[in-house]
Amino acid sequence: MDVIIFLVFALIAVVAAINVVVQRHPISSAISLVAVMGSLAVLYLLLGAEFIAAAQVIVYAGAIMVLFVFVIMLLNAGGETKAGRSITASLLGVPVLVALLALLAFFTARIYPPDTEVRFGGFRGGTAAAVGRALFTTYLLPFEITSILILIAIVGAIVLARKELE
Amino acid sequence: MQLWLIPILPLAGFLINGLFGRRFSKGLVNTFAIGSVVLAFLWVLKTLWGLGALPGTYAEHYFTWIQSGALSIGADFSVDRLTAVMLLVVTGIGSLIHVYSIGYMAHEGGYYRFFAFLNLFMFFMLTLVLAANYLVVFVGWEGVGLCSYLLIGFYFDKKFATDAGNKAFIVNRIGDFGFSLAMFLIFRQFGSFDFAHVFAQVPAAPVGLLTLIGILLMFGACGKSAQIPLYIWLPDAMAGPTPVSALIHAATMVTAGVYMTARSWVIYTHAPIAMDVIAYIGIATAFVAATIGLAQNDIKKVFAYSTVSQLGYMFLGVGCGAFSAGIYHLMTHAFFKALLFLGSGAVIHSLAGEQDMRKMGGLRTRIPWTFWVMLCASLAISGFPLTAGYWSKDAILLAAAHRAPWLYWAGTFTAGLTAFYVFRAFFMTFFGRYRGEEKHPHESPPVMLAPLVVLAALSLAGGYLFKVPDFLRSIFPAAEVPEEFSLMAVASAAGLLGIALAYLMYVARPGIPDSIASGAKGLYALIYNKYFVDEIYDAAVVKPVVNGSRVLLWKGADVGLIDGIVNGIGARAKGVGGVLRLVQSGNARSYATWVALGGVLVIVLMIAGGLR
Amino acid sequence: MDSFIVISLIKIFVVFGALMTILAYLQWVERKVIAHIQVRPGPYRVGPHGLLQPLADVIKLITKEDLVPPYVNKPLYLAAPFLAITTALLSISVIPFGPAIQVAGYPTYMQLTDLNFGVLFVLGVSSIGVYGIALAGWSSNNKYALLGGLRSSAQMISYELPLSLAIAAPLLISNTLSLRKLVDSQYGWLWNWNLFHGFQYVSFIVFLIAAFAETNRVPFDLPEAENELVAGFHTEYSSMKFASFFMAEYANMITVSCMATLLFLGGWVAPWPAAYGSGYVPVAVFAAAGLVALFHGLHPARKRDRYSFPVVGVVFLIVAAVFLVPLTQNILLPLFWFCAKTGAILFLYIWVRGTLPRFRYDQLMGFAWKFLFPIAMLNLLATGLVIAAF
Amino acid sequence: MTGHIPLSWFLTLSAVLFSLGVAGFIFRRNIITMFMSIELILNAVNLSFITFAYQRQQVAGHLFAFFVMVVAAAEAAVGLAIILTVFKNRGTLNIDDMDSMKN
Repeated sequence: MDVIIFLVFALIAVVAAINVVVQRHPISSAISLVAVMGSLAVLYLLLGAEFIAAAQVIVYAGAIMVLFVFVIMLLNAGGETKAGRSITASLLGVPVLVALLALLAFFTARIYPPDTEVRFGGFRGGTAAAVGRALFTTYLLPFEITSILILIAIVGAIVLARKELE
Repeated sequence: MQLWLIPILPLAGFLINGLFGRRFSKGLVNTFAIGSVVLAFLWVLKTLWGLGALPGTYAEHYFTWIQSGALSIGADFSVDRLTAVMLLVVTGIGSLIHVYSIGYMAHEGGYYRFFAFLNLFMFFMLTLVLAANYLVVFVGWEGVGLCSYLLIGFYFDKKFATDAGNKAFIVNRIGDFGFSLAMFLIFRQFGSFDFAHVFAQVPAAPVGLLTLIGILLMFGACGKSAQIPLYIWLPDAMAGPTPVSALIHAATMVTAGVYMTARSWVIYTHAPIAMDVIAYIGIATAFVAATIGLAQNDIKKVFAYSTVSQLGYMFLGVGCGAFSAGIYHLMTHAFFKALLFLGSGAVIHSLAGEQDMRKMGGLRTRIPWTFWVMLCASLAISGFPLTAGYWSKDAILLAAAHRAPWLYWAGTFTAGLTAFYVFRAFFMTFFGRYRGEEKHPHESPPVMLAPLVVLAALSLAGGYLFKVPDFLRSIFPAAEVPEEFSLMAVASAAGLLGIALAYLMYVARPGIPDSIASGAKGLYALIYNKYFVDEIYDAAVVKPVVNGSRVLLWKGADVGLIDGIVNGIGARAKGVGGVLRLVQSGNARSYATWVALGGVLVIVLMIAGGLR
Repeated sequence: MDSFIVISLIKIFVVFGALMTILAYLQWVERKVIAHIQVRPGPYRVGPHGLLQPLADVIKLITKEDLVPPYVNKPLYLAAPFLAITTALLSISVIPFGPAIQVAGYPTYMQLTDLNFGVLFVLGVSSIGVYGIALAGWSSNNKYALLGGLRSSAQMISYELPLSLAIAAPLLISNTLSLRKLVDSQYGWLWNWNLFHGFQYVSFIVFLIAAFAETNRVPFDLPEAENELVAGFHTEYSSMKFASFFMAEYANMITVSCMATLLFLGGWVAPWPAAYGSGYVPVAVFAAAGLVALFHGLHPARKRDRYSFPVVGVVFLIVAAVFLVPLTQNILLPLFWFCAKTGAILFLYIWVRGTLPRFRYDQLMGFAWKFLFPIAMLNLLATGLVIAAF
Repeated sequence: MTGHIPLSWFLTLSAVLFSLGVAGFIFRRNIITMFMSIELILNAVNLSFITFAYQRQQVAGHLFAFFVMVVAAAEAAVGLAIILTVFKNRGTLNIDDMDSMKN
């Protein structure tokens, strides 16, 4: 059952991720990315990270990606134009990517032998209570700093996006 | 006892006024500036009250400031009787001058800036006085120098003021060089900067080294306390506002050198040659400055040279082993010299900024309060019997007589000169016919007069009320000499003679000075031009340094060598960059590809280096 | 395990069927209530009192031509209504309607699934719901639709913040994310409900206002402001696709009302303990209704009332009797209270729609960011402080 | 019925998604799509974090993922504002047209 769930959602994630890359119009990419995020949320649940799964859906899919969709709709700029001038990217891109994937896979295979296994319910430390407790004790300082970061981001976004005052 | 509170209060005043004073009303600035200093004064009183008779040294350690190998320097404060005298003088006179400044600075720009700097000065001065080791003294020492520079150049839109500030700062640096060398030697010999630690080991130290340390310390003191050969900055420092002249350049900062030498008395008592040097420098300065003072026409310049001269007296006392007499004179001098400056400030204030005595005269009836307080101060500085100056000056002259008769006679002669030039200034200002342009000289406001009256009372009675030598007897070695009435009488007589002569020349027979000046033209010109010392320094020191810097350092080393190296590096970098520029296509996707390639390389290196 | 699947399937069918019926009849109720507010009869022709009107509507919508306009982005155009209705119905799956019960010897919950982070699930699913509207607006390739979609996505993002913050306050009090435990913490008397917990009525009001905006209802129905934007994001939709949006809106209303009930009004809990006779309230209500109907049947105003009213009265009395049977009582009593509370909030929705005018768009956004959000924030802060203090 | 999944599958999935993200970033020219590729990369990394959290049975990995999300949110806000401004000034979203640093 776990394996089936994993395979189904991993497949969705990979297909959707490919779709993100190959779709010509950004809105299709955005929707595919939402699909990736949704399936990842399921995988998070499988790994016992229920709070993160919920946050993934609410924050990533529900807020960040909505923002993307919103901007895409607002600009309504249409599909991608073919005006590529990057010789480096076209020459080096594919080999580099293949190498990257191969190396990462090699790494994973070397470090994590197949006997380490995941089953649903194998980790129960990912509840909202556990995450919250860690967040407000051990990681209080980073947490507070991120609040400042967010504030800065808000101010920055407003300054960037507002109309110039004469 | 929370000694730290004493300097911190003015610092708080400085921070508040310095940061927010621009938006404050003058009343608010006054509240913080004066309130902080008065509170510091009260805290000093409370502390001293709490410490009682203060037989020894009371020390407080706050934190270790510098810890490096064998070197361990704490932020330490300590109080003994010497410090107590200095604390009372600094905070007491400081409070009075702050109050006076309300009236004096009322119509000046940069009001909050003035008070902020004044508070900062108080902080550093109190740090200097409270310090329990040489390095903390040095912090205060440099800090008061900085504040002196800032306040001399307070009217920064006037070139002579900024020049005077620079001069004071640079000349002080020369003295600080000596002080620094002395500190290096102290650390090398004693392995510590703490007073208690150093002084305990002094008897075992070689005399030659102690002499060197003593002379170098004295060199530092020469800079700060305006002694020959570094006295030239002090007269120029009168470019600052008059309260600054009174507080920093008469009552407190310039006496820091005296305080420091007195504080280091253990070193000096073991280095008699250094003592002699101090005494000779002191008497020479006292005499030379007094003679220059004879011919000055600017009222503040007269008192500036008078300050130099009086500081010379203090060093004479210290050099003769009468440390307590030096401190005694330091205190009384703080009373009457502050009063002289503040009084002259009141005169200047009443004449709308006129400083030339030739344009004064006859002010006795127009500004009577100022007249009376100035009379008190003039009598005190002249050593008129029973005034403050009489006691302290006689204490010094007695010590000098004990040391060497010629020192006594030179000192007495200088005392006569002092009385003469001070009363010359006094008579030129208050007697005779009014020669000025300002139509309506007016009396100063009460807020200025009140501190004057307090200081006048202190100038008259302060010497008798506060018998500093008795108070300090437990600290300094018994260099007591029996009071010889004849010597005291002669010294007082010299003062009275000087006053009489001044009366004769400037009130009774006003023609005499001109005839003397024309009779002894060369001598007069020499004195009037301050022995051409500034010009000599300019030719001997400043010009060679400037020219050397220009030709050798700028054209030679800087342009040729350093710029050559820098430009060479730049040219190489440009060459390499020209090749690398091809990578910088300005295309974000290319950059991304390079980043990805870098990531791949990192992973390859990790694998090549072996996992884990 | 097998019985679990069977029971779950049964529950799914029951809940889905009931939900669909309620959706259809909510429509009818709304039209009726608004009609009565405006002093007119409302649907009256199809069936008695228009009771068969929903069925007629469904038939109409199914049989209409399903247009796909040219120049639309076809995949997204087709996906949008699907997404909207799916997310709307998905939330229901974690909403509990009653306590643990025994059905034919099998213990189960009156709930499809009990997630211990049910509140987060509902929030997450509802935040996905924005895509349905946004994509519908964009893919229609129509400027009115696009503007409607833009407006609604901006509105929904904006109001999601005060909504979440308002939810957080009762969660703090109940100290759980599970909807079931949330209700468990509110058992007992009326004042144990989160609504009456100190100043939590502030959260409740903020929640209701934000919920109105989230569901695009009056006075926040800017996305479909017909006098400016034709029909908003679903301008280009017809037939069942239109019906999907329509159903999604009503399903969202029901979800939000259920959430309000669970979070603030104690869910299926009666206002006072059963020991004090709260179990006889539905009996009394239904019996009273039945007696009134019977009375009117005995004194008919019209001819047909002589037969119809007694029938209705008898039905009500039977229902009242069913509430007295211990076996069914366990199931029906919680359901009664849950439906009563949810129904009250739904009625509020309709009432507001019949009463209030529409906001202007800048007022709408300003209201969310400059008023509602700070209030919710302060309320959460105060709640946290109070809880930390006691 | 309950088969176990090798841990490395999750990590491999993460690697694949990561590489796809990099590919999107390198090969796409639309600045918004590139931005979304970054989000994809971040998601891949988050999956790794969660997987490691499972392996080590510690909640710390979840917190890293949480912080990544927070940073991603901030980044999206600022990034999209920049994109809006760029589009307003240049009228294009093509990254290859944005090379004013070259000259």
